[in-house]
Amino acid sequence: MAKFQSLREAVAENLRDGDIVAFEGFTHLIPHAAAHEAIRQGRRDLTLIRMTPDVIYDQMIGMGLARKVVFSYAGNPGVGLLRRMRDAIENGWPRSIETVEHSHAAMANAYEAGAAGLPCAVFRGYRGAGLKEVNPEIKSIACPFTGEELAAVPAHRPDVTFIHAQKASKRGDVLIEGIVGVQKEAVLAARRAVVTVEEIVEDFNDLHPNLCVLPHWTIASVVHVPGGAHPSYAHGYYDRDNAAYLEWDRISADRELFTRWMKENVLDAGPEVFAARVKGLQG
Amino acid sequence: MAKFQSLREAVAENLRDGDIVAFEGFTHLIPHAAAHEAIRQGRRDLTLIRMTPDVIYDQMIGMGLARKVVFSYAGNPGVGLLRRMRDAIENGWPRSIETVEHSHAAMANAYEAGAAGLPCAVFRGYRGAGLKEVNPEIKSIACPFTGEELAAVPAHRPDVTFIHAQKASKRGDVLIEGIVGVQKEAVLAARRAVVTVEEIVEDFNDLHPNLCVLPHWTIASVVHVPGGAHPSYAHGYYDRDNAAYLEWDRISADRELFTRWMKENVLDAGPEVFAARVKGLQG
Amino acid sequence: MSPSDFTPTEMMTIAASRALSNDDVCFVGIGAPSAACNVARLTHAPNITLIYESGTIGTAPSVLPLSIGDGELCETALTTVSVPEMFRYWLQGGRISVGFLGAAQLDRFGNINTTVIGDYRHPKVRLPGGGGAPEIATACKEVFITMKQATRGMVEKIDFYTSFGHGEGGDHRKRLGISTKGPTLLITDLALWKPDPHTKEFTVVSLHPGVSRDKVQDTCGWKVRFCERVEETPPPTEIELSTLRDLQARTERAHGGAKGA
Amino acid sequence: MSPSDFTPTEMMTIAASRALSNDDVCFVGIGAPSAACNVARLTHAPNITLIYESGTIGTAPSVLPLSIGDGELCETALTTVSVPEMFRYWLQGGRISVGFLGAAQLDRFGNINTTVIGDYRHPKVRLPGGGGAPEIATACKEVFITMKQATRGMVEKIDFYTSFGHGEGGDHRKRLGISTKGPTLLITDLALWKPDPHTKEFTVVSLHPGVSRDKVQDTCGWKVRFCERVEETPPPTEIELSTLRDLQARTERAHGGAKGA
Repeated sequence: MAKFQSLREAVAENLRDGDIVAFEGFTHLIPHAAAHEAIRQGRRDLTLIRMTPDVIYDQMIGMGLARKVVFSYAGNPGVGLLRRMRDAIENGWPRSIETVEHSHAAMANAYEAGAAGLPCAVFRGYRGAGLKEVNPEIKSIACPFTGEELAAVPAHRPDVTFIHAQKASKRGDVLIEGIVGVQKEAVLAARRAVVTVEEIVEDFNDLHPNLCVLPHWTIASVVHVPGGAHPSYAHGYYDRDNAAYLEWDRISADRELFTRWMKENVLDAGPEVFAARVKGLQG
Repeated sequence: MAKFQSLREAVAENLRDGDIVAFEGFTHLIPHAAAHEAIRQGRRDLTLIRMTPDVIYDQMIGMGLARKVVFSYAGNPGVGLLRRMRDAIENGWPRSIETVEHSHAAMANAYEAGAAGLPCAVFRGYRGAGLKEVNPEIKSIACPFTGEELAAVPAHRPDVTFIHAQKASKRGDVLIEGIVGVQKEAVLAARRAVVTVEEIVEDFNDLHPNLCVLPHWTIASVVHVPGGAHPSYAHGYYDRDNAAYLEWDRISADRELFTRWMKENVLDAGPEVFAARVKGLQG
Repeated sequence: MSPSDFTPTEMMTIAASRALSNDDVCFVGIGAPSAACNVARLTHAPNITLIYESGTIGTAPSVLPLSIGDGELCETALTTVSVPEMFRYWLQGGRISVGFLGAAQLDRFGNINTTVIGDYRHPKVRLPGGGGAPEIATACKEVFITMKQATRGMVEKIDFYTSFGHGEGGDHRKRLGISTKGPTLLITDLALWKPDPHTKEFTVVSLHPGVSRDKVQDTCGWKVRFCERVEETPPPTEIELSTLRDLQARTERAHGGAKGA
Repeated sequence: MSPSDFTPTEMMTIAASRALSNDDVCFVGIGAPSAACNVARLTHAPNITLIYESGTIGTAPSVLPLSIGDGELCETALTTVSVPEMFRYWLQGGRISVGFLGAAQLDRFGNINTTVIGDYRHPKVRLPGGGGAPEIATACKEVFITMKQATRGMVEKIDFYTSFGHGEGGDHRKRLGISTKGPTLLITDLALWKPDPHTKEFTVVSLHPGVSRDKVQDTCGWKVRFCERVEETPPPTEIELSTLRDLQARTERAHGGAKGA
């Protein structure tokens, strides 16, 4: 049953050192505010799962929160590489991290299998691909009817998943609209789920019946954080802040500049700053 | 690319003797008009796939179209048994039929696997269930990570799927709303798909982005048949005609009465009669 | 009407409704008494989540549905998902606390047959089949069974294992790797039954008002066991009875004579 | 501006757009030139279906997206599905006719590396990785590859098999049980390449206007084969060029300096 909490409470109660955690969002509704709170609370030895680790995982890795990253595409969307993640992989700064690399199809299927309560995902994938050789978590399984070799990967079962969504009802039900990505699966696959939302509305009585809705009893905590996806966007609320993504390429290129930026904009800030950051971006 | 055709043309072009065919609809949007056209065209030796064979399969079986039925629940919804299907199974009238019986979970997963282009579906099912012993198409597969035994069934890959939907756009895209059942999966799993619709609208430009929509290039034929789901219902158009379901229990109880009813209401009728049948049922 | 006059079926439905709580996520499968689930929702468990396998999550119908896919289930639901999603994410995903099953044939260990009477290949009677039951029986955290007592229904040996209860009893579920509790409650028109903690055989724990042990035995095909202290089921309250009767009256008006499932 | 002055990159994008038709269902993966796909849509293929792996089906953006999940892709799409559905029903389901891939490293058989430069465990450069490419390369009916020629990109041997093209050539795909065609076209800023029917090695079939064979060889890390009758790529037409330039101008205005993906 969803609790309505402050972001500090929600992260403190649901994210522990050593947890396997997913902060999901496929280029849209990326939970920046929640990731920043995790950084402020200084969690350690996290295993970070994400199809597209982008700026937030670059920040968490650069601040030394991560022990391991499970991913399928590590880029700054539309801009380039993730320089903090590269620095950790190539030079072990601020600490070395383990990586488990998959394809998007494998990651999406692994979340789907987790949501479906299965131990593994079965799909047609990795044929001729090099990841099979370097990732021992990629196995194969034979169709008992045709004999076809299919790929199998372990289901994702995060200890906790963080997502950002447009709306919650007063009961704690959550609505995700637009590019819904893997968020529903990431929430249902997790033991605990924390959702930051743009808005809390009275009820969902007038919604179309077939939208992407998560019932309150699938969610541990709902937090009202307007602008919480900045600099990514929230369909219906504000646009992507592209300048911030371009700026990140510059900030993340230098360890000291990165460290200074994180202190000013994350460690010494709070969730309340996000609302102001999206002011100019409302459509 | 979807063609707009008459129901006669659509059935003649897409349904052949001996085909594996699914007329899907989970208590809602059941394609009665399409099934009646198949009966009028006298197709033979069909393998009928359906989670819930109800009145339409009772009618097709009673008229001798079916060689085999693949199903998970054979009842007249809210009323009782399927008397024509029982007569075929218990007494071989008008011909004996083969049955392949699954659980709902297996059937839903088999459609999902068909839509996903997989040879089989893998799920946690049939544990301790008797169907495992009588249906050789139920096998098991071991998770390569945990060793857990999971159930496996062949994917459904119908030659053709028939569904009824609320709307098509002039381009042939199809919208299904409300209880969407397994129709999207049944269409995507099939080689060919025929969709009867209540209404043809100019375009889908104003739809919410996350609805259940099938692009025109996944559909062979779109047919405008108002009332085509009667006596089942079409969310937003007309209610279920419960009296007709109760009446079916009486009609189907007697071979001669059944045969007479089918001649009057199906063989000697056409798709145009359906519009009138739902007149009194519009909300 | 006064609560003193109620039918055994009404007692059964109301007793079943009492077993459900506000926090339950209840999977109302085909043949299951959605009457009981909706009486619970309309009385002591207003926040109960009712899920029908047609894909409707958190539904609140004003009348009893005729089928598990009636339009009102969707119109009053929080959301409606596809049937594959329902079975994969919600049932198999372990989200359901209580699965409610009915039975044509039931044995003392809560194994259910709704498939055939007689031999599977040459059935005396071909019943509708299992629908969602095989996986409801193993994926829900626990299973409640409800049926009217009759010797042809409550039998020594069922003709077909449509869904698995406690199998041969004892730890049979565990031996099959099934981690859920399985049948924890049987609600009939005469009594409440719970599985013996060890043998897992259904044992009468409470007799409905005015029901004798002989009556229970006469309508059951196996030798009935009674627990040490058999209680008497409290009779329906005014509110329970009027809620049920109003619901059924609304249903009759809406569906013209049909009782609803 | 006149069509006579155009950049090699513009020629590459326009040549790629010409390879797409109205009936194509095109999967525009990360790093793929959605510029080419959208120029095709805005010129000779108005009914082409563009799918981005973020779940947007039948999208028609007025400006080039910065990421494969920009809001406008959803706003202009016929429908937007979840990412698991995109990869299961639409890509794996065999619904995509053309998959468009870019490459950091490419070999003569259309095998692509976008994962690492150097050793996987101790990379010289850690690249973003494959994203959707491993399955795009095997599930789409055919694959088009586009990249600017450079000896460090078009190499004798790639450091990592991010996605499989024709492997070691010949029937290597068939030997792995892959039934799709794989790479059928390579569009660079200098030429059009097609796999040899037998060896499956990419062979130059057309040189862009003003490009010499030496130029092609000088910018390619393997010994280039030219087909018997090498054609000259028709230069961009007025309409192709103005469509591309207008699209890029709109994109710059919309995204403030960013080029778009």
